[in-house]
Amino acid sequence: MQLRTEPFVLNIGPVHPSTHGVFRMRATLDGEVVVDLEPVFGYLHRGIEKLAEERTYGGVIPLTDRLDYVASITNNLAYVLAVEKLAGISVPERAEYIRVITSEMQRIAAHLVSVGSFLNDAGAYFTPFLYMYRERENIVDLFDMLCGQRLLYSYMRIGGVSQDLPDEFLPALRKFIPHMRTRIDEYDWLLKENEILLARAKGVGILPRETAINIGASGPVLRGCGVKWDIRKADPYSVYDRFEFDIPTGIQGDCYDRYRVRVEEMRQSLRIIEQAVEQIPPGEVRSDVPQLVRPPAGEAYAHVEGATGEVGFHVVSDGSIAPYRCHIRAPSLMNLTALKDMIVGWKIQDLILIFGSFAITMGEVDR
Amino acid sequence: MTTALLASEIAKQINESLPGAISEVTDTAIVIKGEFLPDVAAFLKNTAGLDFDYLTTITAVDYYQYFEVVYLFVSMEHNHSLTLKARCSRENPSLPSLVSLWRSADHQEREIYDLMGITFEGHPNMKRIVLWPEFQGHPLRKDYL
Amino acid sequence: MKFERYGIGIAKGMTVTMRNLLRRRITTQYPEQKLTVSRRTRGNELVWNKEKCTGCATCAKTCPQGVIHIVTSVGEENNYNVEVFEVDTGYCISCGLCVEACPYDALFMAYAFELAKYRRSELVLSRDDMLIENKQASAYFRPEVDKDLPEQELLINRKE
Amino acid sequence: MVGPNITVDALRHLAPVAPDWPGNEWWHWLVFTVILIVFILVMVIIFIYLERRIIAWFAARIGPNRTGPFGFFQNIAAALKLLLKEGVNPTNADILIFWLAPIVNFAPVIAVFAVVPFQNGALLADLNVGILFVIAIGSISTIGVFMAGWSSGNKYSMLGAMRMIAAVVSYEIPVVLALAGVVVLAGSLSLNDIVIAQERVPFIVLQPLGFLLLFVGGCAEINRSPFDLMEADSELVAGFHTEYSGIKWAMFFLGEFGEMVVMSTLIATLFLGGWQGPGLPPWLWLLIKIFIVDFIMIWTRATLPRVRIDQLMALAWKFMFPLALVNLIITAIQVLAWPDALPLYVIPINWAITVVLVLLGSKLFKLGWGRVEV
Repeated sequence: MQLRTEPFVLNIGPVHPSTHGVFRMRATLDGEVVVDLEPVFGYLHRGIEKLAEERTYGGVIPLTDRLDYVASITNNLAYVLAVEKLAGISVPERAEYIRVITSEMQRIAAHLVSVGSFLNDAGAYFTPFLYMYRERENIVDLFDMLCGQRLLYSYMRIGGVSQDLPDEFLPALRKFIPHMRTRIDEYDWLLKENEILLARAKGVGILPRETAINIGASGPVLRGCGVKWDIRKADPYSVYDRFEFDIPTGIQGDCYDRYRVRVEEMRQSLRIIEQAVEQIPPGEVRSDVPQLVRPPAGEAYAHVEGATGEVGFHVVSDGSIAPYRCHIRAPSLMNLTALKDMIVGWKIQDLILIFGSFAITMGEVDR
Repeated sequence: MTTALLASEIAKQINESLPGAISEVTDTAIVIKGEFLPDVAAFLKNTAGLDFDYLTTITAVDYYQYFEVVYLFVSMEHNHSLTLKARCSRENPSLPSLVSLWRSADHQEREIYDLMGITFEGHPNMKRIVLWPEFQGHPLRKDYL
Repeated sequence: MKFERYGIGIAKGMTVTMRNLLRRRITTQYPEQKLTVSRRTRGNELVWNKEKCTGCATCAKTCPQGVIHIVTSVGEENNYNVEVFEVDTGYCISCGLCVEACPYDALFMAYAFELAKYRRSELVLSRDDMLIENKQASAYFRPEVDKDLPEQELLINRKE
Repeated sequence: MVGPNITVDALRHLAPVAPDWPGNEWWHWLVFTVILIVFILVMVIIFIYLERRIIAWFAARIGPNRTGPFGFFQNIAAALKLLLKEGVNPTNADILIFWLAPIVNFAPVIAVFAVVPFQNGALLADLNVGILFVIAIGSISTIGVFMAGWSSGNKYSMLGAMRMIAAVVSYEIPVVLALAGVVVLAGSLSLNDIVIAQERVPFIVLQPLGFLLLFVGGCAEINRSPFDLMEADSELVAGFHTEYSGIKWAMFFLGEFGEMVVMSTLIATLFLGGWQGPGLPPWLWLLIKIFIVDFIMIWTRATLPRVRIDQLMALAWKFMFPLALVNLIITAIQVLAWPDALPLYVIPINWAITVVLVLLGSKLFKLGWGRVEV
């Protein structure tokens, strides 16, 4: 005998503990199985691209903080690089090193949040999440020392960084590197080989390599599929070509691979910071740039490897003090393109897990 | 280092296989006619030696007289990039969609449609993405106040 | 797919949580215990040095939010008198660009963080609210203030 | 027969041993009912406090520490707050069932304690089918959960309730089989007799596999992490009680932790020797054992991620059910082979069998492929 069943629509979000902000998914379920999914964006749209057209080049920097708010520094850096490229401004050596150090610190901080919330989505009741936040606190402390805020740093400036490192900064950072190393190892003990996590995450939400490239995925999502593509290596900006580091890649592009790639990237970031701290030269941190930058008419695209992927700024100038057009390439938005393909057929619990493994930030998706 | 390919050389190649597609060649970018966009894009994607498999970003710029849509292609295999531009008029803002070639165009074209009001023909789901469906106007246009 | 390694991973994880159970907790019980914040704290208020200010209004021009309202009149010695200087901290995003822009080092961020008010109207600071004589300025972009402020308490320096 | 006599055949005790508590007086029922209700409410409050505090410690936090000494009155404050809150009835709710569900969920939890002994003979009703009573009454809570999920008119609640039914129906079987091993060893269904039978050796030593199965299955039945699929804060946003508020929600909360008290007590009674123990008074021993089990439950909750619903089912049917069956058979054979008393060397044999069975079971255990083609 066949019982009559019918699919039903479940709205996941916009206010839901696991949607990492205000994302909404209209999932059509057949029992526990997701048969259709429609992502709905726009609950956090603030029109940053339009706002940027109304501000001076320097005044856009605080706006870029609010894109991916768990990784403000890399957004700052991408924007600043685009304007520098457009206006032909060079940056002092020391500032370049500071940029590298801060963006790698930021990457660790952002990955800690991603990994923590991924494991939280997997159901490990807040423990890994809070461990990760405890370590992130160290980095946030350092950022606080550096630029006086804990989340929205606005630290980069066109032609350098806002201020030099305080005297206590480098000793504290040197102390932090070995501490973080041991802690990453400890957290690998916590859940890396956990049988339940393996059963939940391995083979779940596979993003095939070709699809990943085709949808324009970037960052850990792309590298989790086994594509060795990292802007820091492929198109080195700042002084990344002076450091030795590896690009960790996954094997088959499942949730577990994305999680592992993030953890390995934290280790590599520590390597970069270690080298940069050794090499950092003394000197100026900001080149002589006028208060109101007037780049010549033209356009420039600059990209950096942010925590979620390739953060790019396409800045068009008409020669005035404000950008004519400032387009933001949001990696999270692009990564979500294949969300439906990856989730359909899995259960609702996998939906949460797969979505969590993207580690999106809604500020960046909706802008 | 991702090398930006010389626009003039690529333009030459495009001209050979698709004569009449190019309307203008600048130092950094190739401007093509809108109706040739899918052909040129397919050419760029499938030609050996170019192999642009990664569509990094799509931007639309409002230049008052016309809209310009900027495509930035990257080839992961050869690590080179190319900027392609297509223009459309303000009266009839529409361009062919590239979703069938690169799915990364999906959300970006929807976003451009939403904020700039350019319709992409052939897009499977041409709806507003960040604004709500009843919204009037397209905010990123320069004449939107 | 199967359960791999017969529960060894689970056992490992249990040891880690147990180790953390015995570890010292880093939580600061806020109203009773307070951490010393960074010297460069960007408090959501501005501190103003009346003597140094020339009334050039660069800060108002730089402010991305446009929250600085400044009205000047021409004084006797061909200088500007600052008649009105108001900051609506309710809209301030604490970016610090005004402080950096000030060509005469007359503007400072505040070294304060307990700035909650009961009404929005109280968030608008008039010029007398911001005088440097009454408020501690932060060392943000003003390294000369550094020595007046206590050293930041870092988590990394705490005992485990 | 070699080796000392380590288990006591419970039948021996049926007639003579004088209970420590006058179980036949008329006031016994009254007094014990009051004691039990107070005991459960106090235990639930202690359990909630411990849960919040210990899980906070595991997660590098401090936990509630403001209200009263060490934050102990936090739960009382929370309970008062819940009592004063408005009870919201959703528009789509089936009001009668919606109101009944918390009661149906909570009442059986108290009823179960009627058969738990705190001392020799110190129990409300020394039923000769004690374990059956526990299982039968304990399962009624599930109906309350399903009533809640169904009547709320909320899809999340419905999903949570469906998962709950599926989990409880599946896990009842390995749990009962694991309990059957104990029953076979003790030779009685009465909890009091089972405790008396553990006079020399608690059954965890004799029945490690049974303990493991009961612990895991118990966690799944009372939806503790890693099997808390019915609540799943990160997925179903509290599952079946999403729509509940105020005192009705508090009833669910009480029921949930009451079930935890029941399960801890059951494990402590059946496997850790109940009130048996040297030195301290018997009821204190029982409490200590309950808290040890509770601590382990909190510890697993703090560490482990959640399993998926099909994995939950697979674990019950493909892993625990065969193991429980084998365990029961082996126990039965042992009891038949040594009908008077088990020799000492049974203990290492049983441990070895456990290790081999668990390894073999894990080796053979395959999860279904997670993706369904649609």
